[in-house]
Parts: sequence; C-alpha cells; structure tokens
Amino acid sequence: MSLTQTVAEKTAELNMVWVAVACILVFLMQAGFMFLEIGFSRQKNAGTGVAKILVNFAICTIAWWAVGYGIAEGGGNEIFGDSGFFFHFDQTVAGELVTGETAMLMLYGLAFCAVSLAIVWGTTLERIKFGAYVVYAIVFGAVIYPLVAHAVWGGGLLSDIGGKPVMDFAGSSVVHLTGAVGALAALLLLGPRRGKYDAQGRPRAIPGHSMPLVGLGVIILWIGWFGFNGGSTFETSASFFGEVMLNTQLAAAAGVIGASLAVYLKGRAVDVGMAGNGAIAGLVGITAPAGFVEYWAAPIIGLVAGVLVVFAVLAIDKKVDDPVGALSAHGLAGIWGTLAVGIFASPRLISEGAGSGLWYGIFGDESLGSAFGQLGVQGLAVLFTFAVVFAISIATFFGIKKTIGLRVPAAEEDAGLDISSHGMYGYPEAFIPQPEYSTGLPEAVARPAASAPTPPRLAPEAG
Amino acid sequence: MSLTQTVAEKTAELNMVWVAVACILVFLMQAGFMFLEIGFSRQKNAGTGVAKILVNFAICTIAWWAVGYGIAEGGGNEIFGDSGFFFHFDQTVAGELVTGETAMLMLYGLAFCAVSLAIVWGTTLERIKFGAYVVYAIVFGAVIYPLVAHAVWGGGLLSDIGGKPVMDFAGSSVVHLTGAVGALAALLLLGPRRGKYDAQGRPRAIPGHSMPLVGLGVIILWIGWFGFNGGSTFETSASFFGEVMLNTQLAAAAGVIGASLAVYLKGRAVDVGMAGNGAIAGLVGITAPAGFVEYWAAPIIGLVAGVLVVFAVLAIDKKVDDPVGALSAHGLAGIWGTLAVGIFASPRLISEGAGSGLWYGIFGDESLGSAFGQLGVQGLAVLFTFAVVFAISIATFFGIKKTIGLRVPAAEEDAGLDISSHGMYGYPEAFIPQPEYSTGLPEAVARPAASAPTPPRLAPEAG
Amino acid sequence: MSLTQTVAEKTAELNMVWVAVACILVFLMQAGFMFLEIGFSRQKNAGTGVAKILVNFAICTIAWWAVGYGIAEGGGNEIFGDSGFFFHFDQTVAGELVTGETAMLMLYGLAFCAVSLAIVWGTTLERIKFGAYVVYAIVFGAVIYPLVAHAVWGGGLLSDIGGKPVMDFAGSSVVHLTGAVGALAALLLLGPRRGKYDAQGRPRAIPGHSMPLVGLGVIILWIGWFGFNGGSTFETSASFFGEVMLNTQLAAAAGVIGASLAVYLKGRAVDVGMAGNGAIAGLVGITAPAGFVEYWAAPIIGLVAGVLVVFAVLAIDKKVDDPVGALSAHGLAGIWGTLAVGIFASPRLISEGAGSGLWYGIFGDESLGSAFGQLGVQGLAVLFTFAVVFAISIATFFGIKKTIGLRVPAAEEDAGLDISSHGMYGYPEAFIPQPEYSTGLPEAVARPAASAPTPPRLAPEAG
Amino acid sequence: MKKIEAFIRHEAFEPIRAELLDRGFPSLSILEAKGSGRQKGIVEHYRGSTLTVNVRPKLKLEVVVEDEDCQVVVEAILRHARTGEIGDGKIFVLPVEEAIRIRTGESGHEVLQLHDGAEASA
Amino acid sequence: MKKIEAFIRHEAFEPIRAELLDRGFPSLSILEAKGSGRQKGIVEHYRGSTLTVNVRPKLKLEVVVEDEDCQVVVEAILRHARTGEIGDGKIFVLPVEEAIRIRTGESGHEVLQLHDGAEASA
Amino acid sequence: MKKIEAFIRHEAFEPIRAELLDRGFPSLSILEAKGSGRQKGIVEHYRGSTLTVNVRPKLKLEVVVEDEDCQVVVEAILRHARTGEIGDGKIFVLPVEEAIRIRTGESGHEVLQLHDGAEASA
Ligand SMILES: Nc1ncnc2c1ncn2[C@@H]1O[C@H](COP(=O)(O)OP(=O)(O)O)[C@@H](O)[C@H]1O
Ligand SMILES: Nc1ncnc2c1ncn2[C@@H]1O[C@H](COP(=O)(O)OP(=O)(O)O)[C@@H](O)[C@H]1O
Ligand SMILES: Nc1ncnc2c1ncn2[C@@H]1O[C@H](COP(=O)(O)OP(=O)(O)O)[C@@H](O)[C@H]1O
Repeated sequence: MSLTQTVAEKTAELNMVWVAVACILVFLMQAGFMFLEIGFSRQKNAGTGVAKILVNFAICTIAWWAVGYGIAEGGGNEIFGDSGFFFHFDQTVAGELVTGETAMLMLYGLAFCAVSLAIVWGTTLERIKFGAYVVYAIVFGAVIYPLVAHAVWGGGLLSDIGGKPVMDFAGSSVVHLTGAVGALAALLLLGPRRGKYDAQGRPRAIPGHSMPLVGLGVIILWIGWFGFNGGSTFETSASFFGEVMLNTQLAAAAGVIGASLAVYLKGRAVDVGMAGNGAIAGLVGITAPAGFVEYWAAPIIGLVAGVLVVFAVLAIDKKVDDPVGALSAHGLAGIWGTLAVGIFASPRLISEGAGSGLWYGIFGDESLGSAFGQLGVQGLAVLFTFAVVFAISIATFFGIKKTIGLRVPAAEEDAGLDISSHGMYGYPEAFIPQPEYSTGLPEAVARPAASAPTPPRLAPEAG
Repeated sequence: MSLTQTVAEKTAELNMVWVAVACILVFLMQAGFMFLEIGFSRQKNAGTGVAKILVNFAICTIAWWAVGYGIAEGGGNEIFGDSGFFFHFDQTVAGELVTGETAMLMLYGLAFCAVSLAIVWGTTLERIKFGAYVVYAIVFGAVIYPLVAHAVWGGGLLSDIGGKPVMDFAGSSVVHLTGAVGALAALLLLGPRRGKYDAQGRPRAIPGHSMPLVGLGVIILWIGWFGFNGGSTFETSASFFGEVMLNTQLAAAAGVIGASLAVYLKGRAVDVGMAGNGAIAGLVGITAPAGFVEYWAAPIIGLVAGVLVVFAVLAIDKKVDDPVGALSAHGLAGIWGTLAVGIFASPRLISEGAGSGLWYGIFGDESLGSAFGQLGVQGLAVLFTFAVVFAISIATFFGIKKTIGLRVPAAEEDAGLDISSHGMYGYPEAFIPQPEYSTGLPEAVARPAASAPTPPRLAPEAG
Repeated sequence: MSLTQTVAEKTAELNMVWVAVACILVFLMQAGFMFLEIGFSRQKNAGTGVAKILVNFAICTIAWWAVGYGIAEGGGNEIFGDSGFFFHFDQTVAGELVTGETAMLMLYGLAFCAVSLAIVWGTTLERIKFGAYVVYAIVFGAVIYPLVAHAVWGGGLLSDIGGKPVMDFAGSSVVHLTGAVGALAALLLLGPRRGKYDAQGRPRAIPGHSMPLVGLGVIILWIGWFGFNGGSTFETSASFFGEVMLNTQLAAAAGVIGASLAVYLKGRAVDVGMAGNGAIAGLVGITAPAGFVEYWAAPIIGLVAGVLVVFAVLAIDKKVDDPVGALSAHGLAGIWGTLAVGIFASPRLISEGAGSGLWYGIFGDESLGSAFGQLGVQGLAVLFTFAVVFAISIATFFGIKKTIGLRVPAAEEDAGLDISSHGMYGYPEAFIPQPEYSTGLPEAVARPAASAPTPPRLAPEAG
Repeated sequence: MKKIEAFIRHEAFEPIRAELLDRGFPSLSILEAKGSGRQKGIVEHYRGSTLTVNVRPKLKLEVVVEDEDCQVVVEAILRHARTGEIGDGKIFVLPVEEAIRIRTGESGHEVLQLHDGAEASA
Repeated sequence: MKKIEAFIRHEAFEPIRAELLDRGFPSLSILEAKGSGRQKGIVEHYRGSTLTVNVRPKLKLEVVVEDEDCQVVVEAILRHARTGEIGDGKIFVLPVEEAIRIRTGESGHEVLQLHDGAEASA
Repeated sequence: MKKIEAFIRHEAFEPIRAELLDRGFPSLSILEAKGSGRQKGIVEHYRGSTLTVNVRPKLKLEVVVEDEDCQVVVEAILRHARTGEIGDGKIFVLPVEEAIRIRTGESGHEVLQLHDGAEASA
C-alpha cells in the first residue's frame, strides 16, 4: 500500500475516532434526559423515567436500523432515502458500499434520532401511558425524524431552496425543534396533570422531587453537547471542532447567565431548574449556528436563548402543562437558533451557496439581499419542520388515544406511574406521602403474596 | 525520521488514543456497577457500595500492577505469563521493552480486570463483611482473572485448541462469566439475606431503594460498553470499531426489548430493574461475538439474552439470593454470548484458524464439521473458565470464612452495613425505618460524643 | 499539499482530538465537584449546589474568554500575558494567529480554571451568600487563576528560576493549591457553620446527607483526572499519555488504600467519605508529578497523600470548618504533590534545565545539589501560589463581606440555603426535619399563592 | 377540651384544613401514618416476585378544641374525607385535661383556636 | 373504648399485626417515631469525628378497641414485642370517648374492629 | 398518669431532652409532624410559579409521667421551647390509664421514668 493511501486511510480513521467519541457523548445524553425528567417529576413517578428511557432508546435503535436510517441517509429523492434498510454488510447505501465508516456514521445518526425522541416526552411526564412510548417511538425512529433529517442533511428538500441550503449545523431545528413539536402534539392531546390548574384555571407549581438529579441531567447534557456539536464536523480538518466546541461552551455559559439573571430579577431567587433550563436553551440555540458563527456571536445567541426560556416557561405555564420546559428550551430556543444562523452566520464559515447573516449585510460588506434570503430559508426550515412533525405526530398520538389510550386513569395518576405501571415505587422505601392507590396490578396477575395469604376477613366486601 | 516511520508512529498513537478513550469508558463502568448495586440495595446499605467500589478498584489496581498483568500478558507458558511484574520502565514484557503503548494497554487490561471483579459482588450485597472484599480483590486481581485472560488472550491454553482458537472478542466469558462464577462461589458460602425466604422457603421480594440509581448504573454501563467492545479492536484499521459498536448497540437494544416484553407478558408490569437487566444481558451476550458477527445477528443475540435473563432471574430467585441478578445477566448471558459466537460467527470476520458459526454451516457453504468444532471450543472455554474460577474462588472464600469471617452478624445485617461497618448511614438524615442497631462501633473505639458526655443514668444496667 | 505537510497537519489534529477528549473529561469534573459537595451537605442545602456549579462554570467561562485566557497564555511579560482578550478569530495571541487548535487549547485551559474555581467553594458550603459566587468567580476566572497559570505555564516568573523551571505537570499547585488557598481565604472570613463547634469549642460531626452522591462525585472526578493529567501532554508522541494515565491510576489507588487504612486503624470503620477523600488526595498528589516520575513512585506518592488527608482532615476539623476536606485534599495534597516532584522526578523525564528528584541524587548518580535546587524551586512555587492567591482572594472576599455580605443570616442558614436563596427545597417532597424558616422570599416579591389567597386570620398579628 | 384524632386519606386534608380555617379553627397538626383496616393491602411487583404491603399510607390529623366545638370539627372532617369507599378512615375523640400555649405560657381553652372572636385580625 | 399506644421495635410489628388480624383486630395504625429511655443512644462516626444520636427509631402502634378487648391487644403486643433486651418499649392505655367511621358516619364501638361477628366475610 | 403532648420547634428538642434527662425523665418519644396555627405558611418558588405551604414542620414530643411530675415536664418544655415568636407551639395534657413496660411486662407508674430513686445508677 502506498504511503499516500495509508495516510488517506488513517485520516479517515482519525475522523471516525472523533465521530466515535462524539457518538458516545451523544448517547450519554440519554442519561441527561433521564435525570432531567426524573428530577422534575414527583417521587411517585421516578422509576418510570428509567424504564421509559431504556425502552425508547431500544426501540428507536431497532427502528432506525431497520427503516429510519435508510429514509434519512439512503440517497433517494427529495422526500426520502431509498436504500440502507435493515442496514447490513455488502449493502449499497446511497450508492456506496457499507464499510466500518458507514456503520460509525449510521450509529452517530441514531444518537441524534434518540436525542430528538427523548425531547418529546418532556411534556408528557407523570400521566402518559407506557404503551404510548412504544408506539410513537417506532413511528418517530422509522419515519418522523428521518424525514426531517433527510430534508436538511440527506440531500432533501431543504438542502437547496433556490440555490441556498438551510444551515443547521447540528440540529437546532432538525433535532431539537423536531422533538419539541412532537412534545407539543402529545401535550395537546394529553392535557395537564391533575391539580396543575385550580378551579379558576390558574397554574400551580408542582415541584419535581430532586434538584440534584436535575443538576445531574443538565450537566450530562452539557457535556454531551460537545459530542453533539463538536462531532458534527464529521472530521478533524484544521481542528475546526475546537472552534465549534468553544462556541458551544460560550453559548451555554451565556444561557445560564441569561436565565439566572432573568429569573432572579423576576423573583429574587436563583431558581435551580431555570438555571438548568438556561444552559439547555443556550446549547439548543447554538446547535444550528455552532459551525457558522464567530466566537463573539456565541454568547449573544446563548444569552438571548437563556432569557427567552425564562419568559417562555412562565408564559407557557399559564396555558399548558410542560413540566420540564421542553417547549421552551428545545422548541423556542431551537427556532431562535435556526434563525440566529441567518443573523450571525460569518462569511468565512457559511456553506456553499448560502448567504451570510444579516449582521454582515448591515454592518459589513455582504449582500443584504442574500442575507435576507438566507434568513427566509432558515425560517422555511422552521415552518417545514413544524408542519411535517406536527402532522405525523398528532395523527400518531390521536391513533394511540383511540386505540390503547394515551393517558392513565385518574387513580393511577394520583398513585403515580411507578406503582401503577411498573408495579413498584421508584423509591420503594420512601414513606410515600401521596394519595393511596387501592390496588397494585390487576388481581388476576398478582400472585398471592409469599409471606402469608391475604386473610379473607380483610376483603372489601366484609361488613 | 522518515515519513514512513512518522506515519507508522502516528498510526500507533492513533490506535492508542482510541484505546485510551475506550479505557476511560471502561473505568467509568465502575460507577455503573456502583449505582446498579446501590440502587438494588436497601437504603441502610447504600453507603457501603461506595466504599466497596473505591477499595476494590484500588486494590485491584495495585494487584494487577504488581502481579496480575504479568500473569495475564507476560508471555510465558500456556498457564501463566512470567514477565511484567511490578510493571516498570526499562522492563521487558513478553519479549518487548515497555513503552507508552505498553502502559496504555496494561491500563486497559486493568480496566477489564476491575469490571470482572465488580461483577463478583452483585450476589453478596447487604450481608458480606467488608474485609472479604479486601482479601478476595487481591487474589482476583493478582491470580484469578489473569489466569483466565492468559488462557484466552495471552497465548495460553485456550488460544489454540486443536488449531482452533476460542473466539471471545471482548470477554463474555473471560470477563463476565469469570465475574459471575466468583459471584456464585461467594453466594454459596454466604447464603441468602435474612428474610429473603419465608418459613416455607418461598422467596420474598426485597426491593432495592432507588430505581433512579439503578437507571444511572445501567446507562453508565451501556455507555461504557462502547469502550469495552469498541476498544477491543486495539486499533482503528478500516474503522472496524464502528462495526463493533453498532453490533453492541443493536444487541443492547434487543436485550431491553426482550426483557421488557418477557416481564410484561408475565406480570403486566414493565419492571424497571428487569428492563435494566435486559440491557446488561444484551450487552454481555454481544461481548464475545461483537467483532465476529454480522449486524443481523446482533439483535437476535441480544433478544435471546434479554428473554433469558428474565426467566433466569425468576428461576434463580427461587433457590438462591442474587439481589442484582449477576448470575443471570453476567453468568448465563456470558455463556450464551460465548456459544453464540459458535452459532453466528461470520466467515469474513473469524479469527485465523477458527471455524465459522453453525448458521453458515447449515444455511451457507461453510464446513459444518468445522462449525461444530468451533462451537465445541467455545463450550470448552465456558467449562474451563467455570472450573478454574470456581475452584480458586471457593477456596479463597472458604479461607476468608474460616479466618476473618465472610458474613456480618445478624444484628449488623438487620441494622445495615452502613452503620455497622462504616459507622454512619449512607443517608444520615433519612428517618431510617429499620430494625435498630443497639450500638455503633465497639465502645472502646467510640470516643465520647462531643456534645455532652453520655449521662450515667442512661446506662443499660440502670433499673 | 505535500504528503509531509498532510502528515504534519494530521498529527496536529490527532493531538487536538486527544486534547478535546481530555477537555471534555475535565469539564465533566464539574459534575464531580457538584456531587461531592451536594453529598457532603445536609439535604436542606442540596439544590444550591446545582445552581452554584452552573453559575460558576458559566461566569468563569465568560471571564476566561474575555480576560483570563489573555493573562494566562497571551505571552506578554513575566507577570501577565497581554494578548488574546475577548478571544476571537483573526486575533494574534502570543505572536500566533488564532486557529482551531488555539481554540481547542484555550478551551482546555478554561476547563482547568473552572476546576480550580470549583475547589474554592468546598469550605464554604451551607452558609455562603449566593452573590459571593458571582463576584469571586469573575475575579478568579479573569485574574487569580490566570496569574498563577501564567507564572508556571505561560512563560512567567516560575518558568525559569535561576535556570530551573518549576515542574508542575498538570497543576498540583497551579490548579489544586490555588483552589484550596482561595478556599482558605473564604473560610477565614466566613467562620464555621452554626452548630459545628459546641460551647467548649469541640467540633461536632455534621454529616452530609448522601454518601451515594459523594461516591458519584468521587468516581466522576477520578475518571475526569485521566483527561486532567493525560491531556496535559498536549500531544500523543510515543503514546506518553499512557504513562501519565498509569501513574495517575496507581496514585489514586494508593490514595484510597492509604486513607481507608488510616481511618480504619483510627476508628475501626472504613469511613466512606474518607475513602473518597483518599482517592482525591492521591490524584491531587500525582497531578504535578504525573509526567515526571516512574511507575514505582506513583503508588508511594498516592499512599502518602491518602494517609496525609486523613490526619489533616482530623486536625483541621478541630479549628476550622471545612465540610468536604478541600484544604486537606486539594491544599495539603497539592503541596505534597508539588514537592514530590522534587523528590521523585526521574532524570529521563524532567523538563529541560530542571534537576532530578532527591531520590536520584541520594540513591543514583544525579547531582544532589541540583536536586536540592529543584526541590527549592518546587517549594518556591508553593509559596508564590499561596501568596498571590491568598492576597487577592482575601481582598476580594473582604470586599464582598463589606458590600453585599458574605454569609447568610442565621435564620436562613438554619432553614437551609435552598429555601432561602432559591425559594424551594432541593428535595421538595422530603419531610424536612429541620428548623423551620419563618418565611420564603421577601414578602414584596412573593406573589399571592395561586391556590387560595392567604386568609387574613392567619396573619401573625392576629391575637 | 377534646382531642380529635382522625386517620384520613392524604387528598382529604387540604379541603378539611380550608374549611376549619374558615370556621375559626386554624390550629391543627398532621402526621404521616400507615394503617390497616378493612382496606386490603396492595401487591407490589419487583423483579418478577411479589410483595404484599399490608398497611396503607394515611394522614393522621390532630385537632384539640373545646368540648362544644368538637362536633363542628368532626362534621368538617366527615364532609371532606368521605368518599364512600373502603379506606376512608376513622375519627377518635379523646379527653384533654390541659392546654398551654408555649409562646405565652397561658393555659386553658382560650389558647386552642381563634374562633372566640377578639383574636382574629389582619 | 380505649386507645392502646405502644412504642415497639420495627421488627415486632409484623407478627403483632398478623396475630391481631387473626384475633379479629385488623384495624390499627403505625407511625414512625424516635425515642429515648433506658436504651443508650448510638455513636455514629463521620470523617473521623463522632456524633451521639440520643433517640432511637421506634414504631408507634395505635389501636383503638372496646374496653374489654384491651387486654387481648396488650397481650398480643407483649407476646411479640418482648425480646427481654433494653429498648423493647412501652405500652400506654388512654381513654377514648367516641369513635366514628368516616365512610359511613356511624359511631360507637361497633366501628372499631371486626371481631363482633357478623361483619367478617370474604 | 398523664401524657404530655407538645408540638415544638425542632431546635428546642435537644435542650428539653437534656434537662428532662437531668431531672430524671429519660423516657420520651418524638414524631415528625406538620402543623398550622397562627403561624403563616411559607411561599415557595419554583420555575417562576409560587406554591403556598400551609403547614410547617414541627416536632411532636410525647412524655408519659406520673400525675405529680406533669408540672415539671411542662415547665421544662416551656423553658426551652419558648422564643416568644409565633409558632412556638402548644402543650396538651391527656389522661393515661395504664402503662406497661414491654421488656418485663410490669405495669403501673413505676415503669414510666427513672426518677423514683432506686433505679438510677451507672
Ligand atoms: N381501631 C383503629 N385503631 C387505630 N387505627 C384505626 C382503627 N380503625 C381504623 N384505623 C385507621 O383508619 C384507616 C382506615 O380504616 P378502614 O377500617 O380501612 O376504613 P373503613 O372505615 O372504610 O373500614 C386505617 O388504615 C387505620 O389507619
Ligand atoms: N414515659 C414515656 N413516654 C414516652 N415514651 C416512652 C416512655 N417510656 C418509653 N417510651 C418509648 O419507648 C421506647 C423504649 O423505652 P425504654 O425505656 O428504652 O425501654 P425499656 O422499657 O426496656 O426500659 C423509647 O425509645 C420511647 O420511644
Ligand atoms: N389546637 C391545636 N390542635 C392541634 N395542634 C395544634 C393546636 N394548636 C397548635 N397546634 C400545633 O402547634 C403548632 C404551633 O401553633 P401556633 O398556633 O402557630 O403557635 P402559637 O402558640 O405561637 O400561636 C402548630 O403548627 C400545630 O402543629
């Protein structure tokens, strides 16, 4: 083998090592979502969060392997890819034979899909039926996310709008907005948790049970984002990932500062959850621009996202019940991030054919028309994502509602999903100061207790 | 230096960067075991899990550095290696001078040894004496694991059985079965936790105290496995690690699905712990085959492991008390994984001299005889591992039992290991609804309380 | 592009991939400090730990980007750097144009600064005002840490003392001692927690609320340290990072063993927190020597650090209130590590111009004079770090005390910082067995409760 | 004076508290309890095994009032705690001989609640 | 009617509950308590310092029964809670004036337990 | 015999316990409670919304003593639990008819506390 060839191969491998690292970090984000959601739930719903993440991650993996990857990255037409199903060796995907590199990139794509799916459930905590996860995860992993990913990153509709591509570096829109729109669809059909609004429709705080777990979730997500954004370079040339990572950190930091300050000024308290939401919002905001903007723009993008998330959470809470703030932190911040590219994209960094950000049109020498055009394209990506994801999601959740049901009965909600859907509290030893649950699982299933048969006198019919 | 040489060096360094990443991920698995075990323990035994992991990891490190590494990888004969003890610079190990690369690989080997050791304790929770960890960890890190590793990976007995090598990519047998067999030996001498079986010998559930911590443990282990399997390529050629990682993910996902489905069908509840066990079982199952099978085989291997683990946990629970399901998830799934290589090993991926899997003998053009031979070799690996590990382990635990003792007194078990072995509850502020413990540590040791001397009237002899 | 050039570029990128991995690991250490501190706090102060880390990390990021990096690494004179402020593209830092590589290294520098800052707060738990974090974090990230880093690593005063450089591989002194000295300054002005000392001045144990969270913190820190020390090679030549990582692991292990043994011998109990402190101390101890000593020296350095930390914690506890043992584990172990270089530095590994360790002067052929000289230089680094950091820190904290105040009122301390500074308990559902807090946030801010207006009869003035 | 001890469902407490407050009985205490009665225990599932929990979480409400107010309090409890399902709980009335307000040291039934007029103001 | 309040060890509860159930006294309540008596506190160790905890966890059992059943319940408690070691606990008997079943509103001692015959069935 | 039930602040317990012990009353029990009275609830803040918590954590102290010792105990409680601020709590005294030491089965007021001389020794 010639040295040139060796160097080319090692270069490809170096790229894949970097993608592998990034992929593992993005997988780790599953733990981030797990703990963010568990922390923001009451303790009677702490265990279900574990089962949810595991089952979702699993189903999403199989759906992506069997169908989703093919639709997203299998070449094909402007709407969907048409190769790479049941991903296997000796297969041709989008005209190329499958290699170890393909496998690595396919896995990295899965990691993104799984993050997007995890976002969906943020609005549904503490009342959704477990079966809903199973059904929607299949549709999401096989169809919903792949369609959006194909449109932007797979050579689909949004990769060329009148010559301009949508610029979404790591998925403010493709991943985060998609998840948030799914979350909105679910929420509209689910309604709020019992007790969230009083008789007059005023919202009540339903505090989650563990801020330390929320903190664990936030910091894991933050760390994972270096893989999320940093790995979206897909290669290591000029150590450009370093620039992307620095932008990511600056925006996250500014997000925390923006949110903490906003919530402090509103209420004299540095709300722990809001500080966390600020970090997430900053990160979501920088996800699209990470590879397209200069360092100075990153803290601005993050700061806006952080302030935005506080006001959005407060406003949204008045009407709909979003326990973790997914609509705000992933939805609105995702939109902001996608549009922010149109404002701040630096001429030296933009994709081929794309316009620079408005900033450079106004304060610099770039064409203002092209800048506006690009901003329009970014806006179109938001609309497209919203429309496609919302349509399929609402249809899917509606189907679930009409068949297996979307929401648990009130008694199960009061008792908590842990005991009612999983047969056991998430903290079995905790003295659960909660409305009681009259029975465990259906009698037929419950085998007689090992210790002693339930004595007949205790039966409800007695006396 | 010539360019060729530079490229060769950089290639080696790229490999080692990958191994370093993998190594750190496998070290992280210590946290996975910590939380899996803590979550599956009652809260009165939550703190000891922390001390246990730290002390074990520490002792294992020193034992491996001083002795174990030499036995495992120090060349030598078919039974044990004979160089590399007290690993140091300027030393020759298996004929090669120690370099930075050697150090990296030695550390990676330690990470595997420590995982194997961590598995052992899953069966012993909530009743074992702390001193037992110390003694067994020395023997395990210095002798037990190294012997097995040497046999399969160090050029020992199992690396050539009638021309065929055992194929165990990352250690379904070497690491996981080894740990599980140690666990079995400990369990047989320890007996069940007090209250686990009623007067009629029927098992009672003793729920662990925190499913969120179990979830943390599972997801950390899952993530760590990408280093465990992915790093076992030891190099980056053709980004083959991507294939290995994809297989790993597919099997883990199928494991969750298999276990969740099985436990749901049995009892209408998606048991949180079982879903987690399913992930682990899927991962253990794919550990040996990860680099030898095609993508389509991975979900099958994982699914079988996931279903298997549910029935195994239920069956084993009837007779012996394995709080975390280590015998099932690491032992039986480890055996299944080792044998699965003999069923699914793809002709394009097998080791030199090895036979393909049965599948290719039956449905393909490969020699059925060679396939059966390979399956036999895989079975032999299981038997060998079982025999060696069991013999040394039971002897060691027996020695511990006869000297310092293996199990804490009943009063200490009732009160919990935290207060009795560590002097303080793991959650000191929790209102511990547990049988009381009449005294802290031995009086002689307990210095008078700072706040006020214990008044004489309170003494037990009074009145 | 010539092949030579390509290889040079890919080599640089490989280095940066390694630094990126290391950087992410060091960022992860923020989670380690978060959980170490939360676990060592009472549950009424669990949530503030989350907000603290997020806000600190955020502020430190912006301060480092705007000012700190320039002072630390911006060339300049012996005291401070003078370029690289508001780090941006097209900028010249220390004579070199900013590239992706510069960004990566700048981010890695930030990770160290953030670790150092995190250490500061260990002594201040459960009583400090939240505002103090904000102010000190700005000063620390912009000035304090950068000055020390510049002196040792940025070509400043300590990089050449009479021809000899201070050898501090990854910052026993630059990072850990710096943090600990800041912690000391804060502590002196803060005083102990209420109830820590009885009327006679005898210390009382105030147990933290969760040993599992302490365990999580310790193991995350341990893992992160592979990035901390391993990444401080800044490149991959000869896979030297492997040697550094092995040293790190050996010292950490010996630290656990040393501390566990010491605390067990003193009190017959393997104190969970002390085992953890032992790991940290071992790691802090090896931080300076990691790249300068042979493998055999690492366990010795770790063991000494582990034993030291136990006695130091006990001694310090008699006089001042350091809830997590930061003064011992980071301060004393940091000093020990810095001096240990002067004792064990191996001739084959020392920096240019530096003297070998005393050991090689006494037992080997090296010049004893030069060895003593080097030990003196190492001692100078300790003194310099102490003086600079203490002076600026005490001034800053004094300023805070005189303006916004350093410590919360007694009632807020009794009620816990969560409810008083953040408006909500960290575990809102926990039955808080704590002194009550008569009011939430200032009345003016507290909007009327959503559920029902507080009835007038309940007002304090009534009856 | 009488002490009313009631074992009730958690969800009944808030309306009871609100009504008692309205009627001039702001002073009361609650404790977490677990109880058994006619109500069956529940069967929990864990790793494929079952576990019968024979006591169910209840809230214990304690209110000390003057003899003549006893009925009012009992009625308020009955009104809000009754669902008609097994497990609603029980009320017990015990005699109390003395009551002392710690803050002032004064004793007698005037310390019990606010309803006797003069005391209530903003 | 009498209220029996017993401070017992946690591990004594299950056998007591089982016997009382058998004898027709299914209704009872428990609360987590901590107490001191002749039993010494324990000394906890933390980071090398010690901490004396002067109260030990106990379970408080509360059973209200008719006067004539008092003895049976007390005996059942004594039977299972006695280990002979310091710390076994105490039983107190208090007078109760009224008992009301919330579900039905009926009062009087027939609401207390099941043992008076007619009520017990599947 | 009398049972003294006091709802106090957590921080008052330790001095009360110490004094009672000194005076020969080592035996007592505590339970976690929450209560409302004149003391206002507090307003918690969470993600920008508020939440009013109407009951505040209190400690319930229970001591059973002979009639003549009642006053001593009440005074000890008053001494240490009084801050003069709203929320100091209340003391109630209830009649007790019987007291039994489980360990020995003996009953009567001699089982209550240690102060009657003979019993106290190292
Ligand atoms: N005699 C009793 N003594 C003590 N507690 C009781 C008694 N009877 C009922 N309780 C408490 O009341 C709760 C509800 O009682 P239960 O008998 O199940 O209700 P119901 O009145 O509908 O039959 C029990 O869980 C227990 O806590
Ligand atoms: N007079 C009392 N008042 C309130 N609680 C008591 C009283 N005497 C005992 N107790 C409770 O009973 C528990 C056991 O009492 P103790 O005196 O230690 O047992 P013994 O009867 O063996 O001397 C105590 O922890 C306390 O909870
Ligand atoms: N009548 C009562 N019945 C039951 N508990 C009471 C009663 N009065 C007071 N308490 C308890 O005492 C605590 C303090 O009472 P509060 O009225 O606020 O104090 P103050 O005596 O200063 O007015 C309450 O939180 C409650 O737990």
